[in-house]
Amino acid sequence: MEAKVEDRPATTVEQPAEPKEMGDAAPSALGELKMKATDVNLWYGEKQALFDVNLEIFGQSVTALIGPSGCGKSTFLRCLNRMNDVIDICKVKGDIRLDGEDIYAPEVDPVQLRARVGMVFQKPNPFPKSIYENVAYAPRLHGLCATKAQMDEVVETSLIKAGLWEEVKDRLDAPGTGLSGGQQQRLCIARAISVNPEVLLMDEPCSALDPIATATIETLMDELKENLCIAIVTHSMQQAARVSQRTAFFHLGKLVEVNDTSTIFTNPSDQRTQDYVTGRFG
Amino acid sequence: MEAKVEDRPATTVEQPAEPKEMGDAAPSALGELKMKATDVNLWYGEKQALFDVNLEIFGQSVTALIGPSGCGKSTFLRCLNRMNDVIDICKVKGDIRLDGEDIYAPEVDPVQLRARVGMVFQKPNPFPKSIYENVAYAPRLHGLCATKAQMDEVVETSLIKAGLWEEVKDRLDAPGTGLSGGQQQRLCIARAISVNPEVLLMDEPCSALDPIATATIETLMDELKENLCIAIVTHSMQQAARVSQRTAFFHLGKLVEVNDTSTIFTNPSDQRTQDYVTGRFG
Amino acid sequence: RDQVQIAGSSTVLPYAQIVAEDFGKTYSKFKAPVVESGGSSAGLKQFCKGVGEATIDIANSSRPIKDKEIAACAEAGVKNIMPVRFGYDGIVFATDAKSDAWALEPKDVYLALAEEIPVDGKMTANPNKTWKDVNDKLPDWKIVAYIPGEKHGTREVFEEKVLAVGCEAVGGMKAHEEAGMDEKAAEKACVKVRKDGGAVDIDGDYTETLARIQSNPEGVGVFGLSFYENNTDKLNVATMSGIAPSVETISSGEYPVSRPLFFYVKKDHIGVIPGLKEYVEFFTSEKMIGPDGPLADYGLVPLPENELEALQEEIEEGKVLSM
Amino acid sequence: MTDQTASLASFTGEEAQKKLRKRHRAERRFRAYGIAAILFALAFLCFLFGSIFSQGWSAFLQTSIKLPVQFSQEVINPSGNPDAEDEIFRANYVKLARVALYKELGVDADNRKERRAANDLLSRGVDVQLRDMVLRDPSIIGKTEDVWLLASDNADALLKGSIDRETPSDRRAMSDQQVAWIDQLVDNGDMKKRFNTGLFLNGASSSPETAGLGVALIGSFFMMLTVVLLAVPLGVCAALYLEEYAPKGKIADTIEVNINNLAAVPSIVFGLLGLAVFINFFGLPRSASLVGGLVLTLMTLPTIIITTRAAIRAVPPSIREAALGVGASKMQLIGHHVLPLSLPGILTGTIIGLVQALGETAPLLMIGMVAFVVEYPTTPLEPATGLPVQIYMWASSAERGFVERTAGATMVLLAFLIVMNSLAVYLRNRFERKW
Amino acid sequence: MSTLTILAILIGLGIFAYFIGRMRSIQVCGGEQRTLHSRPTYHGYYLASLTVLPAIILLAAWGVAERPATRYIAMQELGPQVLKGTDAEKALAMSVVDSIADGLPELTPEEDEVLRKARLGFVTTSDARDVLGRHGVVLGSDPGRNVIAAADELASARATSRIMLPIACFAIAALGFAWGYSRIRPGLRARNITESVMRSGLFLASTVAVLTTVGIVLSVLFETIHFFQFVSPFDYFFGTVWDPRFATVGKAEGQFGLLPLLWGTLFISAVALLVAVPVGLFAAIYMSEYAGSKVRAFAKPLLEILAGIPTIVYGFFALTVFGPLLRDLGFNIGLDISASSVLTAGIVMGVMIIPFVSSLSDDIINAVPQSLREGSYGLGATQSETIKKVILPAALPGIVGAVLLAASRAIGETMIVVLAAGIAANLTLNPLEPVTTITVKIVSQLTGDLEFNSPQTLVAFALGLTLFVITLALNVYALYIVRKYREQYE
Ligand SMILES: Nc1ncnc2c1ncn2[C@@H]1O[C@H](COP(=O)(O)OP(=O)(O)OP(=O)(O)O)[C@@H](O)[C@H]1O
Ligand SMILES: Nc1ncnc2c1ncn2[C@@H]1O[C@H](COP(=O)(O)OP(=O)(O)OP(=O)(O)O)[C@@H](O)[C@H]1O
Ligand SMILES: [Mg+2]
Ligand SMILES: [Mg+2]
Ligand SMILES: O=P([O-])([O-])[O-]
Repeated sequence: MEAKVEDRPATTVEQPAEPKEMGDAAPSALGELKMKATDVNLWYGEKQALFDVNLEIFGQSVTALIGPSGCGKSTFLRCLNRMNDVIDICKVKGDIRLDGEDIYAPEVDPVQLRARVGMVFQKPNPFPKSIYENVAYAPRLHGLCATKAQMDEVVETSLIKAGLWEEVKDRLDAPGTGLSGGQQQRLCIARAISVNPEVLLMDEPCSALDPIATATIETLMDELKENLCIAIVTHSMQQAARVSQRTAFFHLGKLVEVNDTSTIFTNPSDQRTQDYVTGRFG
Repeated sequence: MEAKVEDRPATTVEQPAEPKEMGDAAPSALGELKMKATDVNLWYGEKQALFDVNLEIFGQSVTALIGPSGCGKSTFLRCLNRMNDVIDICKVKGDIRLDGEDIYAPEVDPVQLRARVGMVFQKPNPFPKSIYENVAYAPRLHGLCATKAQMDEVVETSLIKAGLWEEVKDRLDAPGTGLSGGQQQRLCIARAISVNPEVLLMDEPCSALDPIATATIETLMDELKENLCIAIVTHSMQQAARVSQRTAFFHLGKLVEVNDTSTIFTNPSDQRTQDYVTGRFG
Repeated sequence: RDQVQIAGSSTVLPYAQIVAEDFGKTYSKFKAPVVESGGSSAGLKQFCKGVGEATIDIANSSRPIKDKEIAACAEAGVKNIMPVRFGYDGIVFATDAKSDAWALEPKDVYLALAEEIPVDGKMTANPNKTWKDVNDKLPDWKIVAYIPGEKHGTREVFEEKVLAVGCEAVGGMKAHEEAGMDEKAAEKACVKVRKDGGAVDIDGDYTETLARIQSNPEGVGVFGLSFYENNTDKLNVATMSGIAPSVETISSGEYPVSRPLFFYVKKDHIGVIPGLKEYVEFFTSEKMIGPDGPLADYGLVPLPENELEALQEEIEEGKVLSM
Repeated sequence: MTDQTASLASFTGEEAQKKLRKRHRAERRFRAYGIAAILFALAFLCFLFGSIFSQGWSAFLQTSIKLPVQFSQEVINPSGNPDAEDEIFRANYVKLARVALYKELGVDADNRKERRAANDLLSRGVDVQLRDMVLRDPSIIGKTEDVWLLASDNADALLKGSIDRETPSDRRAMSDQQVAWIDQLVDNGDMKKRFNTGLFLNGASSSPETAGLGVALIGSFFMMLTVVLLAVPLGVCAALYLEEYAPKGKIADTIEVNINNLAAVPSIVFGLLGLAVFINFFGLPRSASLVGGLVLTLMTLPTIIITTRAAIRAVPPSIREAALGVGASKMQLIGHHVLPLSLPGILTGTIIGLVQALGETAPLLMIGMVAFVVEYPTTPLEPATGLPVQIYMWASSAERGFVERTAGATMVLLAFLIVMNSLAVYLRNRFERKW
Repeated sequence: MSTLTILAILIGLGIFAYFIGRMRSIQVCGGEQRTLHSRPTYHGYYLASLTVLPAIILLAAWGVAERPATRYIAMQELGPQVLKGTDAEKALAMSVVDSIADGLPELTPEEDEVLRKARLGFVTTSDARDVLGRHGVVLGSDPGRNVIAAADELASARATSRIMLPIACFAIAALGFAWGYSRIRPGLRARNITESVMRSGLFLASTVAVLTTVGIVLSVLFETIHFFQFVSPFDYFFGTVWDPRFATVGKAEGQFGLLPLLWGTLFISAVALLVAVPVGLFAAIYMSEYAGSKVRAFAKPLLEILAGIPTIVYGFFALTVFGPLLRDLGFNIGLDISASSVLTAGIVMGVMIIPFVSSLSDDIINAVPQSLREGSYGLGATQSETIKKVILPAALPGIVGAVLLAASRAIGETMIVVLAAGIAANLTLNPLEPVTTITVKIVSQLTGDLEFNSPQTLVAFALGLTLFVITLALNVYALYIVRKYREQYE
């Protein structure tokens, strides 16, 4: 396992001949390999949005996806829990594995998959229900709690983990939509982690939030990554630098480069990455 | 005029006894005093959103409004061109002057005022019309162009100023909604400057944009400020630092501190400002 | 099914209603029949759908059944049809109650409403604008007559007994024939009504005609006698060739414009559908359609005594239409 | 800088002020148009309601005559056998009423003409009224009791003023003598207008004073029940399928156009369809409210589908994504979020559809529901009519008494409508949730 | 056992199966619910649907087949002369058999004996008739012996069927239950199965609308073809005179020109829309942009009442109040307006369809994002300029839809036209004159005194089909327009 740490290459898709020989091993700094996308191509109708994307996501770490607008970050993220199935015209080719199991295999049930790979969206989207019900929704769906006491516990733990407990513990019956933006986003995170997903996908979770709320959520990610694997899309270089261990740079539907975050920001191997992270792009 | 440059105080509303004796003079580094708000209080129904805000905005400069979410930045900005009139429950008290003239005076026509004080919103909101029509909308409203040739010129100048001309000059008839996010935002800026407003208010104009688009718009602001006076709301300290000459920090509906941007970021006089700009807030 | 089902003419409907209601009152054993209104043609169409419980038993009609309909009926298995001609409907001309009583002749009506009238032996488009133009004794009203629309059988009677007669009287018939038409074509041309707003077709009921006269008090309307009798205070009836319409003058044949009313019974249903036979007998009893019965009260022109007896006999025998 | 001043001038100059004033005038005009539009529509509504009410309110009153009726044994049950039901059923009850009336008015029983004139004061329905009393309580036979008997429609009309006393008596439906009698009865307090319960309870009748909406109300109730039970679930299910499942494309477009088009099909064509399918093909009985309900179901289905689809479409995609993102299945998404959130819209559509169905006559014509039905239906398979049908039939009746009843029945229908509308608005507000 | 009872029992069984399914699934996973593919509730639904659905399908099929089958069996007893007869004769004979069979189960043993004897010829059949009469079976004539035999057969066949049906249903339910029960295991995709069952249910619901269209087309198509055997399509589609006359006048003597009717339909609808669209749209704009929420909550449902008033009420209103009013008005300004005219009908109909435009447009205008309004205000536009130049264009596709629905309603309207515009088919450009519409003629040709299988009546079906095709074209075009705008603006 350790042997391969050093030669984990900066995967540059522009050099397709280059062998990606990582196997299932992961670098020691990160957790073990959790998800692996191989040659993912994706079309919206006629229009191709992703081109041969190859990316690994490791446990106990945060992977950041960055890139200019419309480059396919969200699209790729949504492939990872098959949220793209919902879009009629969307067609995916390629191989995406979770713990070595192909998630696009016919026998895989996307509903079950999404319980394992949770998602938090750019705009906070709590259900128009009470705070308690928002968090209890998923455990109830999946029948995780037999008793009310268990459920109470799950709700409390999730809210504590999401750093919201203190603020809402006295008004669990208040509507979730009545919270402030940052609180709502944390509520959505609580909702997502209530079923103990193995992977958490976050699509620009902080873009609607002020710095304070952003900081809370970044801290939260730091804590969460101990137990699960996080992939986050962000527009903010700073945020990517602060929270992630690995960063992938997308451009025009292609994965240009993926590497340790520090490497990407200090010493990227592709000129486009360099230009982008230093703001000289375009 | 120059005499007062040095003693322009860091207006801290917590010290209400302090005399604000600036008159109409502006510091030499900035342009002349353009807008002046005195003791502005604002209520949404029962709830007070602004408390005794006193703020000057100077020409040929960018003033940044920063502060945590919900502190009243947008609200204050909207006072400056009476966009708050649109909200039924909103009640404003205090005195806001544009070139020394009270904009809340009964004889002032908000319609005319808004032509002089333009606004750009957080989410790009082009009209569902062609690019050309989007820009020509306001000049046509105010009857500024008698001939088609004049109109063409106004549209072209505005688009050039907004840095969009090169990208769209071949498809002025294409719908404005078909542009990318950054382009849409620049289109909205072009639309706003098409009637040569004296003040341009921008409410988080870049929060929906990627860094490249953000950079374009920041450059644009830099150029625009030569001819007009800009007030911008932003969540990003970096952006405030990059583009503005003066920065005002709001907290809980109060204006805590306003000063040169460099002073605010390096040597604020209020502890809360200090905490906020260094991210230690809350 | 324990109720007799009846469908058809809206003209016959009020009479059938009265009979049905009284039938229900008189026979404790049977429920009152259900009487649908939908027009003679619709009723006969239902009638000729076939026999059996799912089809209607009686079709009311304000005209005799046509041969083609009999054939269609037979094809669907409805072979034994008992025709019942139970009375006459008088057709009257009336104006708003506030006007003076009119004395009309068929030729006045023809000259007022026909599309073309003979002027000096030549057919020309109707030049008459007011009733006074037509006949000096009539008031100086703009010609607007509300006549039954073409879906109504009454229209046919109106054409045949008023327009055609009037046409003949003023020599229109002759003028047409001289213009080179054969007899049939001339007859057709005679009964054509003007289309410039002088003659307004009414497809609805007489209530509509009444409403129109009330909203245009210079209008002349064509009504059923029964309707007029119920609204004597709102309408002023015109005499035709000097005869005032009434139950007596019509049944004696003096008043010329009337038409027979019918209902048709499926003989095969008699005995199968409870109450059917009793209903038919009840309807044709002296008590109902006799001169003192409720139908005559309502405005039905009853059959002369001998005809009524013949009818009752026919029903007793179960006489059916010959195919 | 130069164009800045230019623009300043262009905003503050005399010319500009003039332009501005013009724009503000346009603004005021525009606003006035809006108010005028609403006022126009409301004025029309008031006008309409006013003309209906002024005609219809009197239908809720009905003139009756109080007479001491002697329930004589010889007339009702001459055989003396209390079990002779048929005899009691067929007894000449009219005679009882008439005898009482003659006595009250002092009519010469030998004068046939006078007798007939007096008879005309009583409704043709008094026999049923008296018979029902006897059947309900046979012990009444042999006694004399004060009974409020229905007056004839002409007497009623005279009291309500719709027969003009000034009309010359040869043209008036009531002779001078009859008028005098009526005045006498009214003066004695034996004749007055009482609340017309019969309007709500009686079945169809050929005479206005005994005609009522009973059968129509039951028929309308059965039909609305059928529509609610069938059209609402079917419409909502169809809308769900089309919005949530049906693959977008040519087929979906075809179905959409098809449903929109069904909304434009004249209602009588639905009647033709109902006749062909439900009566001729499935052999359901004619004139049955079940068939009426089925036809109205088909007719309202497009409305419900169209509005429900719009409501479903309005459920924000973020909620869908949220639910799917935590592993809800499609059905769970629908059951837990889509349906509850679109409920107000679905309710609106349902009510619009029901209201339309409630007021429809033409399709019922084809399936035999525009009919004269005396007996109450007890099941939806028995012959019945509906409220609009009754209005339609009364509107085309010759008797004067039906004119006010037509308007009265319309008032009943409007009351229904308003109740249903308020219910809809109430439910809409209750279920409306902000997100 | 009646069908309803069986149904009730089946539903009870379904509920039972639901709980068993749930229990079983928990049992098979040993309490470890995470190992289950689907939640226990889904196993419950799964087992319940396996138990109930096949049985209900059987019940339905039985219900459809029972009557023809038993009748067929019974009919064999009727003897050759009936069997050789026409269908109508058979049907008639069978209706007698039916009613006797209805009465048979209620007879006492002695009465049964009478009937048996009658059948064998020992007593007269009129005795049998008396016996049956006592039980409310009214017969027109004395039943024939073979009729009694057939009725006997029918009654016994029915009795058998009554016994067999519940047995068969419950057997199928039990089979389904057992099979489903045996298949419950952790890996069973009960949720997917349940969802596809429900999905099929939804699909079936959505076919109803399509079937309705098919039904409508079929129910008018044959009569239309029949009509065109009398009248040439050319005369119908391009004829300028509508004058169908009576069948007695001669076969196809009448003239069946569609154009005057089509023109009348379009003319009246156009006037109605001229009233409804501006009024409705301005009302919608006022309610959504200017009025407070209270005014809106009050005005909107009030306007909606306009759409629910029966059209005959509008019709009489137009005829007795509005038409004369308009005529008097016209008289005062020197215009000669007929009491019934395009104008009267159009205006009254326009009022009726105002709510279609106002309520739907109000919703749509409300849905235009606030950001567009602010964008416009921010540039110094007045409210009305914003509405005219930004909001209405943005809401256009939706408004087109609302107008279309209103137009549909106007085209399909009958009673108002009959009473307010009359029934004269004129080809006129003058809105002060009467015209009539297609729907009016459909109704009047169907309900008249005319011969029913003559072109005069059949033309109603042709008109219905024509109108159907016209509105279809209109809808397709509208969809195209809406799509076009959507592509541009979204
Ligand atoms: N539902 C869709 N249908 C069609 N095209 C789509 C759809 N969603 C995204 N696209 C297109 O796919 C491309 C990638 O979009 P994606 O949303 O993944 O970009 P992104 O990197 O997330 O951008 P942003 O930073 O703006 O969120 C874009 O060109 C976009 O227009
Ligand atoms: N239309 C409104 N009605 C009622 N309250 C409002 C309205 N708009 C804003 N508020 C309240 O006024 C306060 C100030 O809001 P404002 O939008 O000015 O905050 P902000 O500083 O712009 O925040 P953000 O950074 O999230 O945009 C908040 O508490 C908000 O809830
Ligand atoms: Mg994205
Ligand atoms: Mg803000
Ligand atoms: O309804 P009618 O057939 O008598 O006109």
